[in-house]
Amino acid sequence: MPLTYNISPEKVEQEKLYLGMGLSDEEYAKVKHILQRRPNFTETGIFSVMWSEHCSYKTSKPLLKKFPSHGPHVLQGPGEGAGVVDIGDGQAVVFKVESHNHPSAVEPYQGAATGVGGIIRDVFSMGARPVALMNSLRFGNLATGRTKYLFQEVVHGIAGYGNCVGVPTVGGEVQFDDSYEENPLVNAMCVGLINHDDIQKGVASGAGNTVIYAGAPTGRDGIHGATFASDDLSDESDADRPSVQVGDPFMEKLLIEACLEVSHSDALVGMQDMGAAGLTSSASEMASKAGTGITMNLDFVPQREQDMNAYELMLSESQERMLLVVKQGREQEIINVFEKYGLQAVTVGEVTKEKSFLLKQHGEIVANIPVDALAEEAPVYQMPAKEAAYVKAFQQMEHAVPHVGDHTAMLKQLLQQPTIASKESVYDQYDSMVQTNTVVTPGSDSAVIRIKGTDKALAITTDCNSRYIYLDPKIGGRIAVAEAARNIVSSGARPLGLTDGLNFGNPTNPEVFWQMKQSVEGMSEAACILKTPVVSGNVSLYNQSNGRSIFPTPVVGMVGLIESLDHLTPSFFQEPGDLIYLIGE
Amino acid sequence: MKFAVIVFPGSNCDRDMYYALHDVLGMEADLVWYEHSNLENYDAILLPGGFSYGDYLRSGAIASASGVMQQIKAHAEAGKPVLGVCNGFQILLEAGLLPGAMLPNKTLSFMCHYEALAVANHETSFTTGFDKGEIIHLPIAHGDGNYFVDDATLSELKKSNRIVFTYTNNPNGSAADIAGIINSQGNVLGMMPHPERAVEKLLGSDDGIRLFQSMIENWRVAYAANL
Amino acid sequence: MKKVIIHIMPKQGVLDPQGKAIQTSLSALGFSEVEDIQTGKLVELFVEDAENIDERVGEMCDKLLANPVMEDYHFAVEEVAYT
Amino acid sequence: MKKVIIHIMPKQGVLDPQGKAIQTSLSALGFSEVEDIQTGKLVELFVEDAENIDERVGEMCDKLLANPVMEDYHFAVEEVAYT
Ligand SMILES: Nc1ncnc2c1ncn2[C@@H]1O[C@H](COP(=O)(O)OP(=O)(O)O)[C@@H](O)[C@H]1O
Repeated sequence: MPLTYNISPEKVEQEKLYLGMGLSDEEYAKVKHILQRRPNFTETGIFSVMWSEHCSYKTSKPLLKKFPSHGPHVLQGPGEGAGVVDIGDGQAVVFKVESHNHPSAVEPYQGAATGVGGIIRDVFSMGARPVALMNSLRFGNLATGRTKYLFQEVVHGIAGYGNCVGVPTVGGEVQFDDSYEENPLVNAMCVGLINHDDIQKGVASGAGNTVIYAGAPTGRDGIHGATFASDDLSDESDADRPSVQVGDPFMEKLLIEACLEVSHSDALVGMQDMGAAGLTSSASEMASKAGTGITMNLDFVPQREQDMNAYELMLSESQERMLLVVKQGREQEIINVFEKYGLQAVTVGEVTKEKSFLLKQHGEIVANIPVDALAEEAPVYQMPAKEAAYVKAFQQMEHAVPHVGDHTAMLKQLLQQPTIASKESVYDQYDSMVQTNTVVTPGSDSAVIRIKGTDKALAITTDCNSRYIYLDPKIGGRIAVAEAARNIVSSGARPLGLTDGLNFGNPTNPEVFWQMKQSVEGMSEAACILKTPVVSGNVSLYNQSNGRSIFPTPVVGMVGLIESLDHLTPSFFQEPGDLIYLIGE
Repeated sequence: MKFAVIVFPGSNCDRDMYYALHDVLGMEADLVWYEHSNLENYDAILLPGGFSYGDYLRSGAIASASGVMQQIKAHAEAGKPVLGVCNGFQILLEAGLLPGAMLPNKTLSFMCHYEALAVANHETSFTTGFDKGEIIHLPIAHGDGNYFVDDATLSELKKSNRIVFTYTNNPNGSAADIAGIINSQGNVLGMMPHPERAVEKLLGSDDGIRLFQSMIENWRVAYAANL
Repeated sequence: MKKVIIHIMPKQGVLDPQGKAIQTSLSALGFSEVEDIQTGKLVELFVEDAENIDERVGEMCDKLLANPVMEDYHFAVEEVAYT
Repeated sequence: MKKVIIHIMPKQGVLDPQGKAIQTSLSALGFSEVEDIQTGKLVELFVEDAENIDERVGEMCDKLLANPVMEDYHFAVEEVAYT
């Protein structure tokens, strides 16, 4: 790692070092305008991660606005760690999907594992107990050695992490297509349960309150992960390798228990996990949401490696870390809870009335940025969209009617397609039963988990047939939502809401942006009609390699409520002699 | 009868065990954090499944070296029941309360599904509720469940009828299809399958209930005899 | 400061399924010259200087680091500079 | 016949949660002299004699045995009697 202290603000500007961090010339000029001076190296890094697609949604924001996100039972829409939907009796369900595509392409085991860890933290940082995990995976042609390796390691990584933390992995989907050859997709979804009274938000309110850092110490891992996730995958990603984050599910399990214990305390003001862009995004977002500022002394941040500079500390993506805001004077009771679980929790700063993001290290100010400049004032781009040329070509084709001679042989052949074949070898590796709520285990249309102490249950599914979306993104988007809703309904549940993982190629390509726009429109239409508001989601762009985009893959995760266990409907034939009906067109 | 469910850092079937005993069977039970615990007032100790200490080094190894094991050993020596399930079994092996060791599954992958088990010994205080040779269905969920033991100890286990459960379709490579064994005194049982996950038909099986009922029933009989 | 390098290997006669799997993969990759493989664990300790270091490390292995039912261990002690 | 002893360790800066957990446990057992721990993997290969053995083992490590993203390796070759 470079000794960034030696790099002056002038040098950052003259040598355009900001470009390498992901800021464009215009964005750099905007930063200079906001600060009324040149940003130093650390500040440039902070802006670059906060203004990356991953944190700011700068190209996708205009599209995401189209999603219906309100409804009578929506308690929390997009914007917090995860969405929250009322399920009656003072309880609510919390859920979100998250992608970890690029890290999984570089190091599939750890990439997938830390993806699971991250989405679990999003859910328990709301104060909810994680009760189920799902995942949606895409790989290239299973005949190649590289795909086999990625597939095996991703599944091992999901199992390694999810099994250890004791949250059942109850379902998901796996599909194979050449378009994912170099760029597999790893989307994970977590569902949590919470009482309305316990809902926590990631806010840093109350000037004078204390900022506490809890969990694993910070190392040099994953630095620039957020900008890396927003870049093309190329052979250069080999050079990013030492920055691979390693997950520690054991620590995560302790963090879950400690954070849930702390979330019942009235000393806690707000809590957020340190995900992409680590300490930078968690601290600045918590302040920005509360309309406050934050001052932190980086000397107090627990550190795993020696001589870490401010840039590294602020951009590190070390896993299993949480940021808490606690009422002034009540710090010790919170710290005690973490210490019971053998976890480190230390005061690193305080909430200020002045809305600035002020960082000190070794007695000096190392960054001083207006908080709102990082979150709310991030640039937003209206990208040009153009109908993809291939669509025209497809539309002009004749309908092809397949000729099937031997139906048995054809059926056998179909069942051998990796995308269609049984996924038992995958889900057998997941502990799908821990917590003893799993009524319908993987292998059905949707998974069902009962809610202890009630007669209710939740149905959960993830769906996305990306081939349909490729062929017609708008209709394909509708189909993805409708399929999810059908899977929910067929288990005896009423759909409550959905979360989405938008995985696309490079949005600066007008044809890709068109795919995004059309599929979001299609999904929105279906979500409106089916009254399944979008309460959370995630965007992963630049999924391409060797110049070729992946199939557009907006994964839909849906949750439904089964109001009585009597309504439970299994999805397999029950007894010989039962009649089979085909309903629909 | 009062049960202690020991919670190690990383245990994750502790609440399930508690739920089975307290909510389903209506027994008195406590979740007992491993540190600063006092186990004197408990009649039975349950070591739940999970990944104590992340299963780092070897499954169950670090937990087996923790201070609370002294109390558990004393409890076992006093003849009181100890049940270790999955990671709890691994801890009992590592602590030397049961013979043998666990290797990775022969598939080298974690596996989670129902297995059919034969009750090989229905005369222990944990299994009197089962019929002789009865086939029961319990879930397994483990990565290191491939039971290893040297030949001499294995024949000793066989001879003294200490193999309590066997797999009918050995999934993990365990020696002699072993799924659960008991100590020579007959009060410490270790098993890989999860009886606490099979206490309601809704979840697939309630065969596990009879294991806990056997423990309760036999404790009552012994208690009454000592009055 | 001493660095202790501990080798922990499965005992003779204990199955090493991972070793077998690796051998199969190596042979599929064309490394057929490999006749046998054993996999084990490596633990490196950085320990303060002390007289009885061998004895102490032996105790650590017996009490925690190795499982006598299935593993053998041996170790070497090296001098290292404090970093 | 040669025996090749391969040490595979996490790269500098890569988190080794296992090492930390073991250190905490050793210290609870009274072995507080241990300042740091790193855990890794040990692979022992028994290989037919050949000229280019170092090169071949290097290839095996790069292709399969070590994960170049996160691990470093080194190895030593010993002469052994065929058993
Ligand atoms: N990655 C995965 N993780 C867990 N379960 C999975 C995964 N992939 C597939 N499954 C399970 O396998 C079953 C079949 O999956 P899939 O072939 O995608 O079928 P479908 O078309 O019905 O969604 C589903 O019940 C699903 O939950």
